[in-house]
Amino acid sequence: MLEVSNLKVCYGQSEVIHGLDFVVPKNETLAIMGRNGMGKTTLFKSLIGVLPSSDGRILIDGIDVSKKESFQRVENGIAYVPQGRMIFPSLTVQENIETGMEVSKLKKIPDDIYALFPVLADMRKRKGGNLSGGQQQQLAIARALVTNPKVLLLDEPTEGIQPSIIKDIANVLNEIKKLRDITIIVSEQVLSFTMAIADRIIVIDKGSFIHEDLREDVDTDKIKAYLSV
Amino acid sequence: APATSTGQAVTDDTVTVGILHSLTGTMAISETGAQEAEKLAIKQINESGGILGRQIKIIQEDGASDWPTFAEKSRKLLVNDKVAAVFGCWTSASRKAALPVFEKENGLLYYPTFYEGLEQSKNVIYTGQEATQQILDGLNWVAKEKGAKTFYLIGSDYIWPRTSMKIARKHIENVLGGKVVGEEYKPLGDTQFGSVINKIRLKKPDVIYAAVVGGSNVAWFKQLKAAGINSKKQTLLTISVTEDEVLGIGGENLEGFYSIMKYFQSQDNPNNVAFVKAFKEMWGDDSVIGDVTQAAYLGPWLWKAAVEKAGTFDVDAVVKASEEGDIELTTAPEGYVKLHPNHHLWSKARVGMWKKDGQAEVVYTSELIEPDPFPEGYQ
Amino acid sequence: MSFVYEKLFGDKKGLIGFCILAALILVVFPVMLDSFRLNLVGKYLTYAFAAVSLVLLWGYGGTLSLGQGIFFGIGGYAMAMFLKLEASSPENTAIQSTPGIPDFMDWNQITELPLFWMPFHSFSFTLFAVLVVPTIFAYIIGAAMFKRRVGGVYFAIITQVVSVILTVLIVGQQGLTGGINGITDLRTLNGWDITSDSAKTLFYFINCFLLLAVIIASRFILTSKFGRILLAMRDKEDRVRFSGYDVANFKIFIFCFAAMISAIGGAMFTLQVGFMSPSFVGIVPSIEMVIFAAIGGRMSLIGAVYGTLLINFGKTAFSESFPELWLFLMGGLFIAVVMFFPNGLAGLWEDYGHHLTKRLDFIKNLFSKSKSAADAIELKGSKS
Amino acid sequence: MNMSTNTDFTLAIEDLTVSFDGFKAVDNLNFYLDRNELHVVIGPNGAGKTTVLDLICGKTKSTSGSIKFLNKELTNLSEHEIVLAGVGRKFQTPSIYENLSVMENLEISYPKGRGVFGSLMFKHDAVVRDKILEVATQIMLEKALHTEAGLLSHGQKQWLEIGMLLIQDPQLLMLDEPVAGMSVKEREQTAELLNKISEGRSVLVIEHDMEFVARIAHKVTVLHQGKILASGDMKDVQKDPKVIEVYLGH
Amino acid sequence: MGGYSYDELGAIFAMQGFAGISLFSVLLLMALGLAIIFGQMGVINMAHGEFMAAGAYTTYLISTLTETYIPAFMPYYFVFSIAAAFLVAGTLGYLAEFILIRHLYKRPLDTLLATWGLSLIMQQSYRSIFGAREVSPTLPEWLMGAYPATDMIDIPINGMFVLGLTIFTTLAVFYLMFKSSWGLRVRATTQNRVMAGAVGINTKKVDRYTFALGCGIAGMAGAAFTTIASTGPTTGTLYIVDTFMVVVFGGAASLFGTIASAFSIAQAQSILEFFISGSMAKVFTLLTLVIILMFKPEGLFASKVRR
Ligand SMILES: Nc1ncnc2c1ncn2[C@@H]1O[C@H](COP(=O)(O)OP(=O)(O)OP(=O)(O)O)[C@@H](O)[C@H]1O
Ligand SMILES: Nc1ncnc2c1ncn2[C@@H]1O[C@H](COP(=O)(O)OP(=O)(O)OP(=O)(O)O)[C@@H](O)[C@H]1O
Ligand SMILES: NC(N)=O
Ligand SMILES: [Mg+2]
Ligand SMILES: [Mg+2]
Repeated sequence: MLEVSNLKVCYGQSEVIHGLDFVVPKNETLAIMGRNGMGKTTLFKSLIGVLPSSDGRILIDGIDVSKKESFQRVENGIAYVPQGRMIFPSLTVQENIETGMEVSKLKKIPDDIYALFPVLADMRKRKGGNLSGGQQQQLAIARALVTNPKVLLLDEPTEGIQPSIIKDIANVLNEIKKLRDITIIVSEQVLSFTMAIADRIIVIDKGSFIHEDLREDVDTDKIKAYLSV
Repeated sequence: APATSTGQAVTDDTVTVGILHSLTGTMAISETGAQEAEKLAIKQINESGGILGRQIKIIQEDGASDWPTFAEKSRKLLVNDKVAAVFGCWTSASRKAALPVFEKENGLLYYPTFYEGLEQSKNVIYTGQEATQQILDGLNWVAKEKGAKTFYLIGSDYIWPRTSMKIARKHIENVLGGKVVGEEYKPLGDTQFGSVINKIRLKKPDVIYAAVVGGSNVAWFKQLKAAGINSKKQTLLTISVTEDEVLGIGGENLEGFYSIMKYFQSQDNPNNVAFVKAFKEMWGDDSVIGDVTQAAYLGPWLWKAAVEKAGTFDVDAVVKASEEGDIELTTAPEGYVKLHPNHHLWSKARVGMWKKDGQAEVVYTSELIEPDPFPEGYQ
Repeated sequence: MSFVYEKLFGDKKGLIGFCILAALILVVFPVMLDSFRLNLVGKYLTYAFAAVSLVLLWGYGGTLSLGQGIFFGIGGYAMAMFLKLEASSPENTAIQSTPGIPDFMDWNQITELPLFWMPFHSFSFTLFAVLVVPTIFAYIIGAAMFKRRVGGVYFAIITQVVSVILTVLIVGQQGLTGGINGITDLRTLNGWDITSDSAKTLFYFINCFLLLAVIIASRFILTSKFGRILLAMRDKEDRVRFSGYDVANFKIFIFCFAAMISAIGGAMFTLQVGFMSPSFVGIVPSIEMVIFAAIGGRMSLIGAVYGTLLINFGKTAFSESFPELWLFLMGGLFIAVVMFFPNGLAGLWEDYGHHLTKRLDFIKNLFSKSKSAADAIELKGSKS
Repeated sequence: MNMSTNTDFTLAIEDLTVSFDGFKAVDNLNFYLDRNELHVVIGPNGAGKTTVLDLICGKTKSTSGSIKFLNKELTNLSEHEIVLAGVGRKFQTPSIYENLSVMENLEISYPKGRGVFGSLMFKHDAVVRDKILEVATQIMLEKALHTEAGLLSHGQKQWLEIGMLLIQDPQLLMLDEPVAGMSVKEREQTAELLNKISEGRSVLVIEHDMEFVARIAHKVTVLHQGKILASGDMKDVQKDPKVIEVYLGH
Repeated sequence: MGGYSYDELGAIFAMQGFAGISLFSVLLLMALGLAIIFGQMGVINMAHGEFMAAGAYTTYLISTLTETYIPAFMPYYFVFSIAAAFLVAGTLGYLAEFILIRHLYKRPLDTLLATWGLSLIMQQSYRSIFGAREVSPTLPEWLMGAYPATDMIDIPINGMFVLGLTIFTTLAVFYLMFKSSWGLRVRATTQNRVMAGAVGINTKKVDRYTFALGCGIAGMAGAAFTTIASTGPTTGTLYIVDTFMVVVFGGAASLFGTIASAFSIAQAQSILEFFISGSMAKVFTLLTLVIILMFKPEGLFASKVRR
């Protein structure tokens, strides 16, 4: 599980994330929603450690990782699917997935990954950079899943993915949550996808949380209103 | 006290000179010995009372293997430091770059390297041999001793090897009645001689005549050996290997090949024994002395002789004294040298056969040869 | 007025910087230095042409050339050929087997002046050649490479290879070029002794004016839309293409322009130093020119001049004081600048100059308070 | 089924094929686009949509086939010539000059001073300024004119790129997933924008967001494995079982 | 070719083949280290030649020590000195990465300047420690001669030794970079350092060891080259341009390209040199290279990735 307290992030002088506090227990999926430029990506980057946080604590299963390098955070169980894919373009698809297996010590790519993204199996030997946009996005998700994370961060994971696969991804995330002890945090713009996976929804605005709802209580119109201020 | 010339760095008890060699860059390899020898000579002169009662002070500059830097530093030594003489330069290119400065500022340069000739400046004393003094006797010697008729010429691609080869070819064809079966130049610093060696095999020359310089030399000899070409099968005569180069090449790779120089460290005469001893005392037991090093050592002594004859440090007077043809050094390690009015030295040519320990055995010594920087019939 | 001013000097800080540089090289140096040192500075300033050209080509254009020495050399050689012919009058060369041709040709058994040397009897042709030959040469290389979209490190290595080719050719064809010795012993220009102190001083000032003119011309390019396109190309070349620009043409132009200014530097070098040699065409000087630009701050035209001066002063001073160890100091200097001042000297000036302009702004604001609405979206001057 | 070579279409793609090491990403494609038409191309990931745009704008060279734009063959033109002919394209991942300000991004896209000497003499006068301001307002970035483009959020970058195309005023505008990463509200705004700008030119859009597609499309084409699977208006296509099978999901 | 017998021509043909192959192995061995440091990591390491020199000096040092203290070991020391050269140059590389290079990954062109500075410092260190003159280790007898295959064909043993070492090193590098999981980490890191960290790769460690490995291989090359050339403070500068050329011409990120490039440059140079002068052979080889690069702008074996 993930505990974050008083997290602040700055780009140079300007503070973009203003002291966030939140806790996500095991087996919960938290969706973070917000308009463009409100700090979702920034928040994720600081959780995985590619952006330094200027203040605050990040605990994974009680272990403070806020001073650690990102590879150590991954070792402690975070996995990250960045916005904009960021796959390794000149590695083959298979090698791309294998980079995620350095941590989990898996020997072979699990079959269920290829079952979820059949296209990746077909294109195993192709260079990652030659895939189409949506294929790359699928690859990035696969790469994160093979690390066997305790906390999975997904920054707009459905961007550029075809509707049928979005549905599959939603099913898989729900499945994983049932099978493993996992915490999922996802930032999303597509409300339908969010509603399909999230247990709880938080709206972020200008680097602060302004609204929080459990899925059961979500009033879609209200959320929509928050998102279009 | 004798008159001092105005404008020079001369006080009542000191006189300042410059040393200008490459301490850095590719040429430092060759020039280190020269500047060591010059410092030794100056130290010895100072210990024996200096010149005209003055101790010599040295300002050293680094030419950095870069010709324009030689020009810049020459100007600095002459204009800023007003030195009475400069001992320096090694490559012809650096001399050519510095020469106009010496002529403009009326300085005096003692240049130690064997070189291509075709030059005679009022402001330079050439203490090394010009091409004819080095080349002709060597060729005569192999023609006679080894019965050589066919020659393969190989050198680095720049002016000194090319000019030397030009003279060699004329001599081989016109005087010795021999034949040049190949002539080859490799870029400076090149380390691949495989193809050339194959060509040489194909031509089967009686003599390989070589003027490869610097680091290339090492590759050249190691690869010759590796190709199975050694002194048992093949005569090789080079004009560009001295004890300095042997250090890098390794005596085992040169064994039995010949160099033609005017000086070898192994020369057995009292002058040289004393010189070698003093040099090693100053610069360490491991140090070796090559032809240019010895020629550089002559510089300060020749200057001392000329200054004392002129009674002044004034450049014009010193040059004039030098041009009278009667300045000689009986104490020269190479034996005996005399300064010719054309600013070059009378010297002997010697053929040395290299031994495994990196020393050469002198197998031939010529008569004293008159320097002739503009040789008739060889241009 | 303000248009022209912006075009030529950039923002206010640019103008101040320019004036300080002009004052330094035109007044301070000539007053403070003796003729030997002034001539040295003059020599350094000829390298500054190449450094400035690299600011355009590399700093803004994003195209690193490791062969600016090629053009510096061609310019220098063109000038040297003219001066050498003048120095090789039949009277001066009477002792040669063929009087009237350069001495090195005579040593190489050449008996007739080669055809391509002939036009260099004319001074006006020589000036023309200094400017045009390198430009054409750059055009050929540039068109061949940029049209084929050779870029980045590939281009850098190719320029390096070309400079090796040229060096090998010059050294190998010594009968035509003077070989490794270069073309030496140049003494007069149309009968006027260029080795005299007065000639050197005059050349120094000509050199300074040319350098300042080149900086202004470069400023003009950089502040125009062309300059922004250069930056855009460095950032995302493909996008520029898809905005309708023929990217290759822009690169060719800036490469040619850079070649031309480097060549001016080369020609001024020959005039001030009195010889030209293949060691300027080679790789080491070419890399050093890049270092001058980098030390100055690769985005700053004026910084390039200071970078050149600093490194060369350093070289001279270190090597005079520590002839045996000065390379440690030079190496350390490069590393220190890269590590601690990633934006070079210009980075320092950014910080310091900031205070200076603020003060000026304050004074100016006392007099005029109005700020038009149009000002609000007026383009910010580029970063030099 | 060879059509006459001269057509009234803005864009006529005929028998277009491209293969990468034997893999046919676009396979014998025929496709036509009218003036004033806003046409959306959908299809599974890897269907070849982006590749088609790459072919039109000259980024990728076709293996065979022809692309005619206003009766001008594009397949042998270079990228900038295609732009000059009137084609503008937005990339799937926003492609802007991150180190330049929004203003400078737009200025560079302004269709004047595109030659070497033209750009040297280009004057940033009131006309240019007004145009930039106008486009910036359209893309809701008028307050961010002096912001460095790299600092914009993902959605803002998308808009900026659209703005860079608008200022060129192209006859054919091609947008690859323009609303990816945008929030609901922004999608709506973008849809409005697209509806507005499709007047007087042809627009080709690639999108996966069906709501958005429904809102803008005049006509929809479904691409699958480099071939056209279905084509028509949105309602029909959405009901097509083949489309549901390979693309929409059940 | 008038005047020569078939035997002679055949022999020359064979020998010429060896000349080309030995130049090939030299070029490739030089380039392997740089193919990792520059080709994979993107660091423009102008001090690469100096790392080679470090290996050469290590060999010299070990040769001298062996000769003085355990002369009986002389026939064998060379093999150990190659390992030592690898370790010494690798350690120097490790330190250089730690002190210098790691701060510059975001500014790859600055690595050119910093490593140029580094190369000056290293050269001067060699000069201060070993003197300005060239040195040469005493090589074991077995390495130096030629193996007379026929009475006309002599096969240079040092050339074969370098070839063997080159093949071994190339295979090792290939395995390490493309077949091992460590290689996967290296390639991921060099393509996207930030993202590699975010999938759990210790990028700092990878960078440091990769750089050290590249330098170590340079050191091995330096040790091997003592059999064919000399060692001096500026030895490295002789190699650096050719080395970059080989790597770039091959297509920077492709090991196979590096091999092909070394092979074609070597063959062109050695065949041409047989017919025209060394200088002109060099000019033509280089010119051909420029022209080929014009048509293959990203090198012989550019990796084809969609942009
Ligand atoms: N490198 C940077 N330097 C300075 N500011 C930045 C930088 N990157 C992002 N920002 C600013 O930080 C804010 C938050 O950006 P972020 O990318 O986190 O937004 P987001 O919520 O992920 O938006 P989107 O939905 O568009 O992806 C924005 O205002 C952006 O301008
Ligand atoms: N250079 C290339 N080399 C190999 N395969 C390629 C190359 N470019 C594209 N492909 C393949 O061609 C197919 C079509 O790719 P394209 O990017 O056009 O898909 P798309 O329809 O845009 O998909 P998406 O909706 O995911 O963006 C993909 O399977 C991709 O892997
Ligand atoms: N004078 C010489 N050897 O360059
Ligand atoms: Mg985001
Ligand atoms: Mg696509």
